[in-house]
Amino acid sequence: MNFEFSEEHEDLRRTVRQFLENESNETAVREMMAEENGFSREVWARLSEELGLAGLIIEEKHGGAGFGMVELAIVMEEMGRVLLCAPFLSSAVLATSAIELGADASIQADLLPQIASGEKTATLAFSEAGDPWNLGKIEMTAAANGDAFKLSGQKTFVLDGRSANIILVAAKVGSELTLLQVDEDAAGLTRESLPPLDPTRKLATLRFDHTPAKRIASVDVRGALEQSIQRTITALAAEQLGGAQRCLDMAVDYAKSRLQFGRPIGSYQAIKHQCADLLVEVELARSAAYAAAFSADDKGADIAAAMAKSFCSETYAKAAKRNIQIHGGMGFTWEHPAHLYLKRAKASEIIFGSPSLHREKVARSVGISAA
Amino acid sequence: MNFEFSEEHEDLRRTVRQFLENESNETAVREMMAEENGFSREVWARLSEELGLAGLIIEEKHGGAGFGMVELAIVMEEMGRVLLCAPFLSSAVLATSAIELGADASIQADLLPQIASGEKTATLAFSEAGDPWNLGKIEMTAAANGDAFKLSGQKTFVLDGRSANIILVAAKVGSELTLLQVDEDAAGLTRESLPPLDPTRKLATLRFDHTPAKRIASVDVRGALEQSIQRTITALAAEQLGGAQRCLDMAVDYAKSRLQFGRPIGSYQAIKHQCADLLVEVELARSAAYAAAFSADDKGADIAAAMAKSFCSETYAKAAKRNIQIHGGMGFTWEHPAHLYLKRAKASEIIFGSPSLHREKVARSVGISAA
Amino acid sequence: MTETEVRERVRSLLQKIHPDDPGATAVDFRGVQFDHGLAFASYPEGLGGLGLSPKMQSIVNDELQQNAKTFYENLAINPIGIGMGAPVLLTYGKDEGKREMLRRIFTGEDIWCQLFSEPSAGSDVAGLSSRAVRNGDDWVVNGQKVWTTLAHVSKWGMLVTRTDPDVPKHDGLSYFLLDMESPGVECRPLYQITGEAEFNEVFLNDVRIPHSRMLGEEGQGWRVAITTLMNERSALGGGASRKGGGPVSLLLKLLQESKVSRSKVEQALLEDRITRLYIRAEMLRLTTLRARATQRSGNPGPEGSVGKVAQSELYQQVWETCIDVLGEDGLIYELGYELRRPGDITSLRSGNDDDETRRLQAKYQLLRSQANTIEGGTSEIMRNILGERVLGLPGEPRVDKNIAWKDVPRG
Amino acid sequence: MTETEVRERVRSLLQKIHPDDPGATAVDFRGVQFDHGLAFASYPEGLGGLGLSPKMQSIVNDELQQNAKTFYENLAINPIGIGMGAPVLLTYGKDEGKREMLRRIFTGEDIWCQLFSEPSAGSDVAGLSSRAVRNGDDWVVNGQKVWTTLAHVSKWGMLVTRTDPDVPKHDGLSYFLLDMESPGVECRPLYQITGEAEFNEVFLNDVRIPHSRMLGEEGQGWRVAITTLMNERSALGGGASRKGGGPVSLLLKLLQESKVSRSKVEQALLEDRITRLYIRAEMLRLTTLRARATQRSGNPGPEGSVGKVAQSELYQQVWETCIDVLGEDGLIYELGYELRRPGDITSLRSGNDDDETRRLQAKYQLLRSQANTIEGGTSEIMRNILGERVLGLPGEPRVDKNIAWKDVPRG
Repeated sequence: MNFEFSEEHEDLRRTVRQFLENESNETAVREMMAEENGFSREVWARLSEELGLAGLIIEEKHGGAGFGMVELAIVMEEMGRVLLCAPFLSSAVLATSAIELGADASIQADLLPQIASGEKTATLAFSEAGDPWNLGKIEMTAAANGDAFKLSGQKTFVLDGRSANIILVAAKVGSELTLLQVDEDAAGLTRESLPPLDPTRKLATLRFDHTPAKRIASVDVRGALEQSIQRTITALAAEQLGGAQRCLDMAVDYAKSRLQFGRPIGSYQAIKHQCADLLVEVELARSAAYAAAFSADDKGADIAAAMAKSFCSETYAKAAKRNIQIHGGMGFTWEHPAHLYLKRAKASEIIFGSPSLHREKVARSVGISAA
Repeated sequence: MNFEFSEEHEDLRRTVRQFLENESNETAVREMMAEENGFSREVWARLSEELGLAGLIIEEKHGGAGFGMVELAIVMEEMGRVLLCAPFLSSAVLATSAIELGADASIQADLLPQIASGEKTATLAFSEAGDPWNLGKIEMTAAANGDAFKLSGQKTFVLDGRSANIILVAAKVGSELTLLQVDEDAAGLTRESLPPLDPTRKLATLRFDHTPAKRIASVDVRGALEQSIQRTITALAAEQLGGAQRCLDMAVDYAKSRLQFGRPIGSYQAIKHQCADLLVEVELARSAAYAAAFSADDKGADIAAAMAKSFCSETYAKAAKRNIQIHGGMGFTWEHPAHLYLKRAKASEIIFGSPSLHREKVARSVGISAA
Repeated sequence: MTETEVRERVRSLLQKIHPDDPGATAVDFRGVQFDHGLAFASYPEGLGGLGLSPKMQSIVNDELQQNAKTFYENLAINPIGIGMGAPVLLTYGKDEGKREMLRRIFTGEDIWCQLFSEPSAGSDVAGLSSRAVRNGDDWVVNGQKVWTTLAHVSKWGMLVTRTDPDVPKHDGLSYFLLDMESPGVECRPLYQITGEAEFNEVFLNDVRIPHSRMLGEEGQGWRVAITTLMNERSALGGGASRKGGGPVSLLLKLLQESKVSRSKVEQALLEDRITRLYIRAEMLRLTTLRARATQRSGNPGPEGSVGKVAQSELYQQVWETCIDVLGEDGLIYELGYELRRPGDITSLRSGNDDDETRRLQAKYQLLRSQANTIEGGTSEIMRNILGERVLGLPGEPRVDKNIAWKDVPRG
Repeated sequence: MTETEVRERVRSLLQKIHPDDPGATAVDFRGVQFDHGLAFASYPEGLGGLGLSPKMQSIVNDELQQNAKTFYENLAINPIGIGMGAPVLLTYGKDEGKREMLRRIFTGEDIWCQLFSEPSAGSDVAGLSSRAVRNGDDWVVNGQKVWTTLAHVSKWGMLVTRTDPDVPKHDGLSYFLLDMESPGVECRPLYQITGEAEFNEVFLNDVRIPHSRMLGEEGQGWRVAITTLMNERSALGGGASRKGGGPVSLLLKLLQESKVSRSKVEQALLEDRITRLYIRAEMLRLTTLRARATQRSGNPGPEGSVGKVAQSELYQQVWETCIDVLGEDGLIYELGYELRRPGDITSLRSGNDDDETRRLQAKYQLLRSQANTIEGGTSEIMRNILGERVLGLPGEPRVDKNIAWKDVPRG
């Protein structure tokens, strides 16, 4: 496997980092996370216009930057580092992929430019209570209504579900899984924010009551949505890596400057070795995240994504906890940002399925357990 | 639960420790472990005559000391500390219990005095290949032969199976599980030593080919044998505790005296905290082992035994490995005794069932998993 | 006095005033309890006690619980005052007013807090940099304290501060009783990971304390403080809960109530993890019992010291496992992060009655328990203590010994 | 020289002498390979090389493997001589005889060993206490070395010993080439946990070494040794095995072959543990690949340093899991503990062909792998290195700096 980032990749990383260090500093994060929709339309616009991030993986013909999973991983890693509050994962990754891979060409031509420009944000509502990450368990059925459809029921854990302008819904038509689009102000649609464990990423429950919907995919989208989720998981793993690395950096910086008993706490093996262990985990997680991104178009990409999600989830949670521990009392105050990383880490671990769920996928694929 | 040892208990411990420090020092252990039968008849005789250990839990009317599980735990802990090479677990615990709990009264009156005096050693052969610790999976059937029986087949992992004078066999007669006795020199009996992972405790495979056997239990012994194994496990947990504590002691002593970079390695947190962690584990294991012993006659004794076996097994293995690590290069030489404890620890972890097997028993009893 | 006589005395107290009587407030009842010498049974007569053996207090409490529905937990009334203030006052307090102060501690009229920790002195409490300078009959104090529970409602603060920066760090400290209503004392809530402020920052600006409020001699503050800290650690070390009690029982219930869809492998993994935690909790409970037994026998072993480190780490794992049992529900945090003083949320800590409370408690504790391995001595410091004081391993080379405090690097 | 030219040169070598030819011994073939400058491609012409970039050697090896069935692994021929002896000789060796020594290293005619470790100097290699005293043109050495692989078959030993005890410990060491056949050199097998003696103790009694055999200057032994040790650590840090290779693949096969009766829970637990190990091994493999990529880019990151600590601990867990897969079979150790030199057993290390070999290998490695976290730098020392050199955390206060070696406490 080739793991080398090109000079262009490094440029992208530098540009994104610089932008985020200005626009998503701690003050901005705290401000955004206190708001119900959890992001600034203005920053989103600049991020789209100046950096082209809203359309990062959208084809150029649809107004995007036309980048692939490696660039996406770089961007997500940087976003994870600073806990950017923005609908990037929902709009620029998950919904974008669903449209690109599942929606009809005319719809793509209509929606993708709006997303790429940053003018509108999109989300995909697919999770239902009970077994939310399993596309096979979707029960919501779209009732035909002439050329149009009507939706009734409930979707939950919808990323940025309250703020999204373009709402895509995965629902069944007969035995087929399809994609439908619902207007923001459609009749019978209620969008309720969920109080999130991770205040830097907003979730909502969407309720539909005979809500008019437009079918936007002529063929079954099960495979397309599975691949969209796989991309999202791969991107999320890179984000987790960025967060974990930041936790390690914070811990190491603190360990160098904090003195107890007359010397830096990082000179004590109890602290030093915790940092060293974390370094090992973060470097392994880096391999996991990069491998998933670099191999996203290869055979076995699903397994690489599953390995990355499970490994990066556990590494991030460990890094976030260790960072708090190394900061001592300061680490569990509200005013110190360490807790924000813990909350992000735990929520990212849960969303799209637990580490053990993803390990089971790996176990089946390499013959550890029966398929 | 009362956890207090009496003055008599402490006396017993002191006496046993003193005896073992002389008779089971490292030189003696290395000498015995190199022998096929793995123990000294002479030391066994003294241990029986001077300390009454061979009959420790045998009733006084049968020539024993009439002690209970608490005293047995004390003795086993001391034996584990020095890796005594002797058929104590097989003869004085497992076979003794099987006879006391399962055999007919006349047989008890015949056999127990011979065991208590140290004149003869006994073992119970119950394990069969496939699922060795499960009494429900015993398939060997005793064929009636007039008043007597004949045995054919194989028992394996028999503790001290090659050296034992009194051989008890668990086999089926019809649907009943029963106990039979086989003479040392019975026709068709072959006893083959297994090369043991733990050279300080010998195992054998016993093959029977139409071997004459005497039935010594008139009723089904399934319950009796289960209780005998439970006692054995409880005793084994105390032995594991003794071994684990000894590993901790060795590690701490070494850490105090070994200097690197001009100071004792125990002054480094990397070593100090490993020792501290081990102390925590050993103290928890102590509670596990003592609780099983103190509650051996109470309801829930089976669960206490299962908890003790699983917890003490893992603690001992961890202690043995840490001890090697703290000793550095010296720790994995043949000449240093650290490896003997690792081998004992691993073998004790496996015999009578893995920690996870015992945890499953606990899980069912407290309602964590369906019964 | 025999156990029977003690029980007899409790019953005569209850004839005089009964806690279940709606007219008798906690202050009323506990005041009379104090006057009967049944507040701190081991203290001298007249100071809330009867000069009995310390374990007689558990007889008193047992008799009270048997004969009344209302039972006041010291932990709820005045945890620091009763747990740490009273013993220090007893040992070092001046005679005048001592009785009245002890009484008001016990009744809860005067809440106490502990002003030890400072931003620059976490594990290294002796590195304190707040300063007291003598001025006539007073000392004038400047500096900042943190992690002070209850400071915002306290009447008295146990203050350790530096009175001499020119001697090694342990030697230049003194111990004061600070009237928290003094001018220059400012309390600010210190919000935590949950949004609650259990603690305060206390700023001291030219605060004057009469010299007569110094406990112990000048420069002996460390010795006085050590007594207090030891009491704190044993308090946090955790009492023995009943078999199958505590967070693990909540975890078991959550598992039994769980409707999360999971594969057989996930279910098996969860069950084994939970069984491990169950066994470990049980071993910890038994270890505490053993510690009590060896303490009774006058031959205390290492069992007590392992409690803090083992329990704090175990509980963190338990709460994390709870979240794994909750599955996707863990994404939602119904309690919210509004910045506030602990109120309803805190009550979750002991609640364990219905599945809704259990869910919320698990989520709250996932966050709150991060502090378990820090407060009252970090796990790193506790392992040093286990290694050095229990196992006798040598200490690290010290760079801060025998030099003036002002010359020790700090930050 | 271009890659094509290098390949061309290898083919011309093979026309002269071919390793598959039954008449050509390893010594014969590798001698000619050396003379062609294809032994150490980066070394100067005449010393086994052609002055090429170091990576050209992998081109040479690739071309050799493509064109012959017989391929001699340096690790099998003369691991220490080729891995560590040759580089040191190249840098510090005197001209006379250097070519011949390098050639005999490469052919395996002279096996080399490393005489660094001593009983009192484990992690602290600079604490060595063996002594060399100058006597005319010779040095007379006394002391004891341990952990010396291959000493019993070696012609040359790389010896680091103390020539001046009155300066701080790093400064008083010198580096010698010791003829292992010298009088006073005594090798004893050092038996390990498995009963095998992979290592030796080497006793030096009044051993004379000509001054001309000193490499580097007097007192510079530490600097010379450091080069050697770095080569050792990177060697032990583990090459990137192929995907799904190594111990984990053995573990997977053992699981698939297992006929042990186990409950569903036990099976699920084992599967998840093995999956974790599989993933971790894969991440480690990828991390090694990343390390190579960043090294190529001339911008090496921390990926390389994590290898040793992560791999040694991973492999220990893998072997332990193998034993758990074997179940009760783990009670039996067919290989026995007879004290002996490594022979058949060692060959198990690479064997992975049939279920019987796998079983035996797992059992052997359960024991042997205990050394993984000790040899070549303990995990504790490796974590110090990661913490200090990679993360830049400060070192511990040192009590052994700037004082004469003889005054440093040791033992």
